[in-house]
Amino acid sequence: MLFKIFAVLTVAGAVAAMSFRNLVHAVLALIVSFAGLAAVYLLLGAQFIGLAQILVYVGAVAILIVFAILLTRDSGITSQSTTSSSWRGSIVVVLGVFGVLAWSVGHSAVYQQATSLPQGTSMQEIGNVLMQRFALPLEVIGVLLTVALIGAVTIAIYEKKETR
Amino acid sequence: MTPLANCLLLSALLFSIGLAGALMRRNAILVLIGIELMLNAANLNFIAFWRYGPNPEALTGLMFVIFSIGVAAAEAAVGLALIIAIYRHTKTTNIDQVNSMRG
Amino acid sequence: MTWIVRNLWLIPTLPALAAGLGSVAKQRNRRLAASLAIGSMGLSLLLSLGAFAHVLSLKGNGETAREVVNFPWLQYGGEWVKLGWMLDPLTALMLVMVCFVGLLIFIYSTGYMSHDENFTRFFCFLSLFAGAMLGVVIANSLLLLFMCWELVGLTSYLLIGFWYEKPAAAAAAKKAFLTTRIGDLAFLLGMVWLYSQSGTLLFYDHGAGCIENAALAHLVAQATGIGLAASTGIALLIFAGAVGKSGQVPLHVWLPDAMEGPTPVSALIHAATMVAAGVFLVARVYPLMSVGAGVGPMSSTTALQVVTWVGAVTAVFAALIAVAQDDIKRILAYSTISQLGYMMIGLGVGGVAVGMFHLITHAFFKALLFLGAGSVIHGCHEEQDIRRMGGLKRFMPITFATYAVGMLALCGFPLFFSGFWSKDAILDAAQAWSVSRVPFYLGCVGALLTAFYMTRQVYYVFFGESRLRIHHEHQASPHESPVVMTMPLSVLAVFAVLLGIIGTPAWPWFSSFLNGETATLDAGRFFESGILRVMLISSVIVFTGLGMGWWFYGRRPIVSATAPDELERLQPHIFRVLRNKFYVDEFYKATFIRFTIWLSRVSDWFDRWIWNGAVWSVSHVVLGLSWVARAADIYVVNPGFDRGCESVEAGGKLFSRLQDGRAQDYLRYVGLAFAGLVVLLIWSGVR
Amino acid sequence: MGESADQFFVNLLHRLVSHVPAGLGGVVSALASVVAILAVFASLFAITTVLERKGLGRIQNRYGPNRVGPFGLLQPLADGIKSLTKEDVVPHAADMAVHFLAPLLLVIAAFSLYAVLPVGRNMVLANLDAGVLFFFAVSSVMEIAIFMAGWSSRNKYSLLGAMRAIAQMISYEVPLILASVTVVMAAGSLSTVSIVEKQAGYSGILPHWFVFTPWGFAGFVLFMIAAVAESNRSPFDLPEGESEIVAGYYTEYSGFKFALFFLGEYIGLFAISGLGITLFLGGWAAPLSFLTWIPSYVWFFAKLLALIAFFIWVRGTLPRLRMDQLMNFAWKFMLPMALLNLVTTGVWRFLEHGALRWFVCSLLVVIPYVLLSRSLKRGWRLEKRVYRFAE
Repeated sequence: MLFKIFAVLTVAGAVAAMSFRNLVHAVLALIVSFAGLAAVYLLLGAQFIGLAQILVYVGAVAILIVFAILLTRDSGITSQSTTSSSWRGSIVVVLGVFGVLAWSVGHSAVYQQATSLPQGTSMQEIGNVLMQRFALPLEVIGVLLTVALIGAVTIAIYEKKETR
Repeated sequence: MTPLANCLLLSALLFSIGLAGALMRRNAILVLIGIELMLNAANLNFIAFWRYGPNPEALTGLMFVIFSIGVAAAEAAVGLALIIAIYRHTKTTNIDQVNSMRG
Repeated sequence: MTWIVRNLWLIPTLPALAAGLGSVAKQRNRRLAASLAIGSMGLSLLLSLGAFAHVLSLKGNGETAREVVNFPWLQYGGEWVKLGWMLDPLTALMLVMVCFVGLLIFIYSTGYMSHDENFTRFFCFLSLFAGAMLGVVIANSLLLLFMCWELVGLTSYLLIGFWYEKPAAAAAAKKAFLTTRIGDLAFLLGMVWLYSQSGTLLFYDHGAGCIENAALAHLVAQATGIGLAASTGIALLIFAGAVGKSGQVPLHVWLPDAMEGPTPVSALIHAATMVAAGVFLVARVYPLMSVGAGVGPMSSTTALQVVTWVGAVTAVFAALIAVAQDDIKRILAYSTISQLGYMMIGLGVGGVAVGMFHLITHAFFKALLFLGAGSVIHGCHEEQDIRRMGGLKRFMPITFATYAVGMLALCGFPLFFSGFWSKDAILDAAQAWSVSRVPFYLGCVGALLTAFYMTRQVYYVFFGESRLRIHHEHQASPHESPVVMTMPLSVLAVFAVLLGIIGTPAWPWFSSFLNGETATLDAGRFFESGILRVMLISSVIVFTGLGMGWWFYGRRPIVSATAPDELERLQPHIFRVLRNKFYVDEFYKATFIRFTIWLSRVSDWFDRWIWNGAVWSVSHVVLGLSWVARAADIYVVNPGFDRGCESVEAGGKLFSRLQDGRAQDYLRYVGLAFAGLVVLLIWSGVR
Repeated sequence: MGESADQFFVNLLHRLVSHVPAGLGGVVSALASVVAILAVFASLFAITTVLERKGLGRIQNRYGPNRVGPFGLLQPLADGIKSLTKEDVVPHAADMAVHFLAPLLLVIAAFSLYAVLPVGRNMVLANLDAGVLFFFAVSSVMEIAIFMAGWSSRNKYSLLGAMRAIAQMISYEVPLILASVTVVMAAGSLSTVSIVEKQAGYSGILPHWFVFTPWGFAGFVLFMIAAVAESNRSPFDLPEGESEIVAGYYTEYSGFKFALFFLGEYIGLFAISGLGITLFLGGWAAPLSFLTWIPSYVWFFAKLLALIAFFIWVRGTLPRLRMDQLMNFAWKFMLPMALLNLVTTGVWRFLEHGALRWFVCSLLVVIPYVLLSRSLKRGWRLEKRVYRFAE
């Protein structure tokens, strides 16, 4: 029941985010969708992931996008059509993708088996696994984020010579 | 429908919506948003399979999502920086007009 | 497994490290390079002494005390190639000897090379050599030994050719490298064979090593096509490597030429250590050599007989040549060769102890002689021709004294000099050899000749009038060398005398040390089994040699540099033969080298006429064909291809539409492809 | 006496739950707790407003509000009635929905922060396994609310204020979280309840609060600075700097929405102070071992009031920073300091008890502090004041 509610919320938010003309509204809808997804995670017992989802996506990514919007000054409603020139073909592609996905979900083996739900995992286990088995990936991610930070700054930095 | 199938359907839906946005919107930022949605769909799949998979104790799916969230953050940062840079050079975020790589 | 054994690898590593640092040092900071080399060598010496003390502490019981450390090096297929190092009396002795002599020679070099502008490079090479040599010594794996062996050869090449601007030096370096390579090839073959037979190259591996009883028994059992046991074949191949390295006949030709290198190099590499490496190798694989021998101390095997004969021949051969040489260093070089021959005899007839004892003593006094020669050369402004020296006794007394000590030790002057005891042990073993007495006689002849030519040399160099060529006016008269050069001389001289004590028949500490027994002092041994006789014989021989030398060169002081040699006046033909080293080089030139040249000529001719002609004709046929083809091209093919190209171009234009530079379109293709893939998967039944 | 008084409210809740049918028990208890939280902290907000105005008045050498009721204690009531009855003006160009949603989102987020704050022994609404994480996740929602407010008003002052606020909050969220992570490391748990229990012990009469360790002290200072910045209060009140941008993101808000914003601000302030208490000041634990007979919630609120007084004092004392100073301070001092503090905590964790540990960790805290503050001061020179004009 709860799952259905949040699922509907998520999908509605996503649809809205993809269809609003106004970018900021789109972002707000996106936030709703993210929040719904986080709720779904919590329902699935992934507490850490759910909270991390809110912290990262709502707290960081959404804000980032907002900044980008305001920096590119496109927040106002654009007069010309918001859809790209070749949207008809896109619809076909999208429908095709969704079709195959849904079909495969419907007909896959996992559809029949219904496993019992184990209890949600504790922070302790996550911490242990993260520090022992997945220590290396963790560090790699750290490096990646650092590089991304530097790279983003270098890309977006406002070159002086342009202003002169 | 089993809960797993529900989750998978939801993620499929999310993915398709994100794809639609990425394909049909002409604003680069919205394209990026679509991509973020697709990533989230993938995350949802991981979580679902971790939860209802054969052995949830391994936490593999969970870890995968943690890392993919990290990657998504990096991706968003770089992507938006790129968009800003593009905007600064060709005063637009309409990616229909950003096609200087055409063959 | 004490600390010293576990960290034995430090001993070769330190000089190697010094070499590495020296290689990056600037050319001008010579002090750094020298201190690096000497310091590392000193540390290695300390460690070696520690190792020596360790061995001393744990010996006494019957069998040889031996500790090994093995580690897997690399894996291919299912099996590990293992390397390792070992510490046993042999190793300990060699370690101390190499480090000690090396250290002294390093110190000496700081004086000798002080004017050279490539000082830094020199010390880099020297320390590299020291590291490699020590590696050879401690290696517990034939493979590791071989690596270090090759490294030693390389450094020897580098150092002989150190003054590469001198064409003679460059040529000598090349010659040394190639000649030793012949031996090394055989060595490699033997090693491979050994590996194929025993499956390991470790010497000692707690019973599993390749020269331990299990493997040896297997090797003896194996018989090759020509009837001799595999062990013999392998032993002979390995011995060929030793022959190459320590300049035995017929591969001795490189050693005299190697004297083109700086004198310290000659002292360190071509007298004390590297050339001894061959002997050391034979001693190391002695079990392999001696396996299959019947019972009894003096029974011998094929391998050992070969060793003995080669050694005997070399000893006399080289001594004969040495008699007629004029270059101070060449004389010493030939004497080195003959002494190495002696060591081989010792190994062949008397076992490890005898040979190694001579090796150690020889290392000291021959290094002493070479350094003395270097000092002389230094003093005489790079003059090397003994006929142009003379009367140096006055100018450089220390050099003279030490040189005399070295010379007497080399001749084996009775009782007071180490050379006497070591050589005496060899002769003693030789005359007791069961197979044949000939090596004994040859050895005696060699001893005689040794005494003779050394006397000759000393008379030429130090007595009589100074015949030094005066190049220009303000050239100083010969002068004594600085203390940094004379100090090592003195130290070496002391050892050249004292070392004899540890190997007298009365107190055979040396052999018992190697065999792991405790030596006891017993003067009665002198009177056993003709030892006294041999001692008398050799003493007589020595005195005869000295006497002859005095008779020929001492009675009347040599006055002019151009006057013919006394012997030459007596026997011009023989002397010419000797002076020209039995025409060995010419022989090689006339046979091998000419054959090679002829072969190259032949192949060249083939190239020119047979193959070239064939190619030429073929090419012309092809040319003819190509004319036809060209015509066909122009009138038939091209138009068709033009059409084709145009259509392809059109197609390209068509497809280039796909790449319209819009990310979204690309993404669309991706999506389509994805959908298609999933459909395909489902359709092909992948669940 | 102590035990029963301590658990008074808990028992009350249990009795209440025992009367309702079993199925609804959880819901009812949750509702009751929520209502209690709302009531308590709303009234605390009311008290705080008057306290702040009076305190500031004293600092600025004037009487605060002293007309309504005895000593003006009923002032907040009057304010509430006023703001309820005022006309709610919405700019014509404003984005209605967003403009309306912003204050609600802010207040909801602010109140939901309390779900994980243990205000007393066994007195926490949701003992989440990842309580601290929850706190930060929800507090990051407040930024969105502020942005909505600033953007939807279609007013450049509002937008500027919102941007300032977001930039500032993001910048100071980093040291805030890092400072808290030290405690998480030391306690080995993300759950607020267990963190407080870790600090509840005593050695002699002294408590095991984390603030009484080198890294804990540094962390607490960092935390408080960041908390002031997070709640957009002076000296970090650039977002609503009246003198520069009229009132920042709530320029265009009036009447009850404005009141909601005000409420949200203060509730957020209380919440973050509560977190600071929970992490560093031992939560509801008594400061001295012989004072444990006093109920735990009393201690919690005592500490809370102390911190509020501190905030008021700071606000009355310090002048407002400039934007670049703010950012420099965040990135060049707070962030490195917090990172080093993290390292210090690790060292503390793995050294054995004793004086050595104290010595090393104190050095690890003090030396970076000195160096960083000197480097931050570089370029400051005291000289005749120059006026810069915005161009």
